[in-house]
Amino acid sequence: MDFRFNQGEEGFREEVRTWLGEHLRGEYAALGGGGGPADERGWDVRLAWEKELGQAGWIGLGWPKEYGGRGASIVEQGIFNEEYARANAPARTSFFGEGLLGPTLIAFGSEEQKQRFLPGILRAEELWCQGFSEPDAGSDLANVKTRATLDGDEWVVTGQKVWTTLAHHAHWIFAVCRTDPDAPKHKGLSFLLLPMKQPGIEVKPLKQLTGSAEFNEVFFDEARTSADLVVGGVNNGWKVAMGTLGFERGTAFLSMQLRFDNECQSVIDYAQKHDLARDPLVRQKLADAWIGVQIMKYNGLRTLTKLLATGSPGPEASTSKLYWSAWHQRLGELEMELMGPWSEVLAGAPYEPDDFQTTFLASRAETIYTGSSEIQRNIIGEQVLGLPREPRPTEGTPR
Amino acid sequence: MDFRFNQGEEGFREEVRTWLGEHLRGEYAALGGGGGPADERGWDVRLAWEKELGQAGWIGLGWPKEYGGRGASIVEQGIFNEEYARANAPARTSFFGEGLLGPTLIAFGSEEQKQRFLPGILRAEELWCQGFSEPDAGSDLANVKTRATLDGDEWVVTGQKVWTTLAHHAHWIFAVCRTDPDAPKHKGLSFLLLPMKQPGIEVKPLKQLTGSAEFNEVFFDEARTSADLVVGGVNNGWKVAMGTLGFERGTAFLSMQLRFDNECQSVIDYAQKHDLARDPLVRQKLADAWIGVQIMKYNGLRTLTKLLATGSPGPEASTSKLYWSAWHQRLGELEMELMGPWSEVLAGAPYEPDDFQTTFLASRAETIYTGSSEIQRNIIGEQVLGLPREPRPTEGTPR
Amino acid sequence: MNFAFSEEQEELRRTVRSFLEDKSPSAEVRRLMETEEGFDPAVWRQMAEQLGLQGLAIPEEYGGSGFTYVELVVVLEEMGRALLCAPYFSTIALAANTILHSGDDAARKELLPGIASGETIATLAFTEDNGRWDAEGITMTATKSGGAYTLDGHKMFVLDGHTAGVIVVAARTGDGISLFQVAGDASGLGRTALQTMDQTRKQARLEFSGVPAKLIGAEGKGWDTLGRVLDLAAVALAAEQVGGAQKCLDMAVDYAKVRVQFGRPIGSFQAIKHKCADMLLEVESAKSAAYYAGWAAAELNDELPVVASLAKAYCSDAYFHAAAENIQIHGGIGFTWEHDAHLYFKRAKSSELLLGDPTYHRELLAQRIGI
Amino acid sequence: MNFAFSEEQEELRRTVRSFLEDKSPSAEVRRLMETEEGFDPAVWRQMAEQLGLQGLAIPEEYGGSGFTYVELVVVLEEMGRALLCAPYFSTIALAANTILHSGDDAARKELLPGIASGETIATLAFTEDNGRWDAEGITMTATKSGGAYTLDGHKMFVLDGHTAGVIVVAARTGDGISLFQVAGDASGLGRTALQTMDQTRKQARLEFSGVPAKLIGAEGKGWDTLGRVLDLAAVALAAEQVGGAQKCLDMAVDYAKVRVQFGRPIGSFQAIKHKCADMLLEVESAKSAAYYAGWAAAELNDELPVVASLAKAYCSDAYFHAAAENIQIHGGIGFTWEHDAHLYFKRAKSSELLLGDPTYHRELLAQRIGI
Repeated sequence: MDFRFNQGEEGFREEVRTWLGEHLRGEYAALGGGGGPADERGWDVRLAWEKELGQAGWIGLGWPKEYGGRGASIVEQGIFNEEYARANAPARTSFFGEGLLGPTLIAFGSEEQKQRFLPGILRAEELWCQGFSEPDAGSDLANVKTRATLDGDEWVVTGQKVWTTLAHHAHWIFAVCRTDPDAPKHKGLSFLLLPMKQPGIEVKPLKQLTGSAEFNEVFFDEARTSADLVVGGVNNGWKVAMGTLGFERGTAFLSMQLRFDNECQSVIDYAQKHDLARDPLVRQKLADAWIGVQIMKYNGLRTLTKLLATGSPGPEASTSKLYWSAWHQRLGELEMELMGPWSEVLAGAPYEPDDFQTTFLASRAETIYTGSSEIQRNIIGEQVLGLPREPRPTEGTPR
Repeated sequence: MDFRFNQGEEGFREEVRTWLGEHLRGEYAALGGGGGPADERGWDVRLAWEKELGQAGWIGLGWPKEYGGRGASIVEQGIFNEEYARANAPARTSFFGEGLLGPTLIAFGSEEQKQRFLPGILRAEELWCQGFSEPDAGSDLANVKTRATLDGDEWVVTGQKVWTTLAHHAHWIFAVCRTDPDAPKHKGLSFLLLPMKQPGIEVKPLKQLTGSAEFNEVFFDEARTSADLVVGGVNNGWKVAMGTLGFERGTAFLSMQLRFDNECQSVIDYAQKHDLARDPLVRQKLADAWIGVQIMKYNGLRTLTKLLATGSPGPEASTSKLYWSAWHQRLGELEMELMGPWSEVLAGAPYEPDDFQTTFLASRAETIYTGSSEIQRNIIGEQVLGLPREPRPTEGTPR
Repeated sequence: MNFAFSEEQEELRRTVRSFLEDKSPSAEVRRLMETEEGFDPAVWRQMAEQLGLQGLAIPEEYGGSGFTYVELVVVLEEMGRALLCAPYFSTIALAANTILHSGDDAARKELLPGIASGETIATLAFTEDNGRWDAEGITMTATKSGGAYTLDGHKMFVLDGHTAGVIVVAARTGDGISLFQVAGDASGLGRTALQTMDQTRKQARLEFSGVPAKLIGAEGKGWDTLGRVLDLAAVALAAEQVGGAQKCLDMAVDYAKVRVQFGRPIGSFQAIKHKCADMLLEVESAKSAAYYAGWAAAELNDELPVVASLAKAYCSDAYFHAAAENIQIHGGIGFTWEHDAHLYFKRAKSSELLLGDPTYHRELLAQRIGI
Repeated sequence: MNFAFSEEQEELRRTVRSFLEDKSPSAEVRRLMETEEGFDPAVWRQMAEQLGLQGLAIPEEYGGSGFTYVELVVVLEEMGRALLCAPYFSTIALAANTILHSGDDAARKELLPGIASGETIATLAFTEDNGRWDAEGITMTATKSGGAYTLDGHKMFVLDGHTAGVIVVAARTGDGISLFQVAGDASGLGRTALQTMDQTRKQARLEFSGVPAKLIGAEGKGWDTLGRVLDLAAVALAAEQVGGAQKCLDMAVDYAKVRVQFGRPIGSFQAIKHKCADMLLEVESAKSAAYYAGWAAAELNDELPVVASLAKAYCSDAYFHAAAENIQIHGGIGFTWEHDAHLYFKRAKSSELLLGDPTYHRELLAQRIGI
């Protein structure tokens, strides 16, 4: 047990810091760490920055060298994310390509698919979005209804996806589609790659309670893609998609923890600045929030260690989403409590919440998306603790 | 909407008060309101007191006059309970006879059964206990395994009951037994009356985490009772037992609320006496506890009004058990917090918790017995809100 | 002993509910919340003329119909349920109550008939930048010169302050806190509508510079009135909260019955079912608290200060919890702008903080019961 | 960067667990908790002689084996899991730590070897009737006369105070708080065992009247030592709590898999399954906190005060919650005396209050991180 990093790791950290110090300047630095998916301000600058990252080899950090990655260790990836967050560098635009599709192709894709798509991700020239959720398949991926049928050498796709982040900017979408309607629910799915810029695809922003549109709806009306752009084989999409969801965990938690740490500190600062931190009740809540974010860090480090040692995260990793989403919701409520009546006043019209207000509002979605807290508890109960499943009318596995 | 009582009701209250003032003296008064089912101190005095109550016509207050009751209104029953609790009169010994078996016999019993058993209850000469729960049928009454078979003009009963309050003092037990093992689960049950003092019945106290034995186990080994002592017909026990459980609610909630109110006040007194009530955190918790017990009262008064107007309690009644058991548990935890390290020190050996410690410990059972909080939430969800039931392998209805 | 609404009160509820279903459906709420005024003057007129809602609890001698606070609780509950966008709370629960309890009969005669008839929109300007709801929070000053008063300073978070025709202002003179009447279009008065997170209840910032004002009640005795008004307003707000909370529960239960996941309605899963059961418990308890407080307000009895804080604290928590759970139970659709869940969620939060948050009211209650 | 126990540490855990399964099964816990001494001297000896547990983290120069606090965390976690009835926490986490960090090498040489060998049972007499764990709570006085000190007054809630051979006492002299060494059988010392709700950890009341005492460390510098010892003891207690919490989770999950109600194992119902999932989240988080704190204690680094309070606050809540849920999941059988669930429940509560409750430690943490 030792929480110090070794010399090689410290060297890597220095390399990251130096590069960021040299390159994160001017309009890049001015952008700050903000820029959610719905934030259109500075989008072109973020794209340019992402290409700089790609040129310097920071995209695909953990990918194998043979596919153009750097083969960095998990600790190094963690260090990179940590330093990136600490430097308040711009929000990444290539998350879905680098974090989800890339690893999926490396694991399940054909050699042609790898050659065709990995370089575009590494150079930040092709952006991806993810087409899994549907209106009737929120937590129940096996219930996907979007249909794909083969028409000569092309798939023809009709249906609808929701909660698709970045769809309006993406060049490509990876989507789970039903290719065999007669097979049992999760046996008739395929994992397809479709170009976004075509007449058969329409993207509509989905406005959230924050007033902005972090997500989109994507409508497919006889959208087309080449017959060979199915990953992992026809009707094998369930397995491929489960693999993708596995990659979703990754090592991003350390930078996420750092972001939460910063936010917690800004709450403490706010309380002190407004002379609220002397109130014993407020002190309890601040201490509780701070404890929560520290434990998030400790949990993350334990997961990292398990990943290093065994290649798979320990039980505490499966609780991560459940934990941070609840913590962040409580923090949002504390922020409102501290602001008191000022919490009602927006920064501007028509509907412009500030950082605290945004956390309060947006955090309601966090216990829902990518597997609601209820689904997380099912997964933990069944897959970690081995408790018996419920009698289920369908065979779908919860996401 | 009016929370004053009318003249007749105030007159009745005066009558109760006067009677209690005249009779609750000497060793009766010395007993105080204590005396849980496991408290053997003063048992004979409590029995004598109960007979005084019976002589004065206070037992069976709400029973119809034709069966020897007073036909008192629900408001009058509420007033009696309230004044009884306020006077700190001894804990009642005839609860199961007066509150559960009596109404069950009046609703389902034969004329002979009524003639035979109701007078003994009204005179406090025959005490009853309830044999529903079994080790394998905690929340699932349909799973009762205690067998009763007819042998000539007698039932022969073999099996086991648990959580049987007062079994060691009771003269009779009313028990749900399986009389047709081949019928569907809840169709093969009968509601039998058995004399307790017989060789085939053994009572073992069940020691609780408080160190005392509020409950018993009752073992039947070829216990016998007369063939005609089945209530509501052979194999009709499920319906009768559900009726009994319905009577369990009754109007006791007002006196219960008063008891909780007293306890809440004693917590506030403790905090003030020990100079803890100036702590803002403690003040919040005391106020919260106080709000909780007041709302219990308001909820109770709404239920009473609904009962008066419609003959059945409103939706807030079904939440009563869920509410008070959780409230009381929180109060117990607050009591420990206020006592700090003193909460560890028992009043005496071998294991003698004081009132606060007893609440803290015994309240853990309150969210479990007579339908756990989980079962209560099912009932509320399904029967009040009309939410769909789960697919169930068995047909049992939750208690 | 009778803890139920009378048949007439239930009839009033049905009438108001039906009116609001007609006049304040979701589309109308959404249209009005995007406007700066935040209400529809035509509907406001109909409320007064067709239903007599503004004058409901105003005594007949001042142009009202003299019903009690219990009837007001019924109306406010329905308004909270419908998320009605209108200056009813500010005009009735704040301004009319202040005028009524000011002891100033001239002011009553001058102002209440206009309120009762629906002509006058009014509000109470109490809070300032410090956001406090206690006497110490009032720092604005009034200056007497000759027989006339002028006001200088600012008020913040004033409900419907930018649209009210009459503003009752709490300010300090040498004698202490006093109440003043100011016209909405008075010279020297600057009014700025605030952009608020909850768009269904409007707030404004008011800047006073030498604004002429008329004293209401006795100088320096304003807190006697305001103390009572804050209790009455807390009861009114609790009633609104109960209506909103019940609506959230209804939405959640309805959705849980029809939304199918994993081949079953989600309401058949205990995770959802038990959430709904807990919501029911809290909503029913909130009703008990708000109704009981309504009776105490109608009686103006000694219990009022305690039960007002009790109801405000409990109903605030219950509403926020119900509104948050409603979003969670709806899943993805629940946090979209197009679904109404967020409107209730935001209203629950703004109501929770209005008149002091639950922590504040629990402390107040502790003081009031002698802890 | 490595947040895992080494293979040697895991081996130590297996050894201790196996030893305790053998020596501290439920029947043995129940036998010992009914005795006044509350431990088995033979087992205590075996712990020292066979496993070297008492000397584990005592430096070799004082007769120990010089392992770190991380190893101690492993041992304490297993003891918490087994509900071991023994004066280990008082002797090691309180007394040995105090002596070790007192700066008094003579005292170390005199006392630590006896502790390491298992001969000496020791404790720290800190709290008094006021129950406080801060410096202000210490009011007992020591009087110096010639070169000798005598103690007068009382100490309360002293862990194993009635069985300890050596008692380290915190008392005040003119210079401030100082530490003293007193023999368990010293003249003038009255010791009364307390009947406690949690019977698995014994407490005593100590009455001092002119008890001869020997100064440990410098006079008036006792708090420097005690501050550190309280942090170290908090880490030790957090480790115990983690062990108990994990055991409660294990019991609950095992039972939920086999107990059938309504024709299904109760663990298949979401109400139970989700409780268990939440328990896992808290137990795993508690482990992360306690282990990290163990490392900080081993390093004696600047983080120690903060993470000690963090771990004590979090692990206290997690243990109590797990112990309470364990009873609830067990249903009727869970609140019987014969089932072990209540033993953990009571231990969870006594541990929660020992060294200051979570509220106290959150406040301490707020101060320590500069809020």
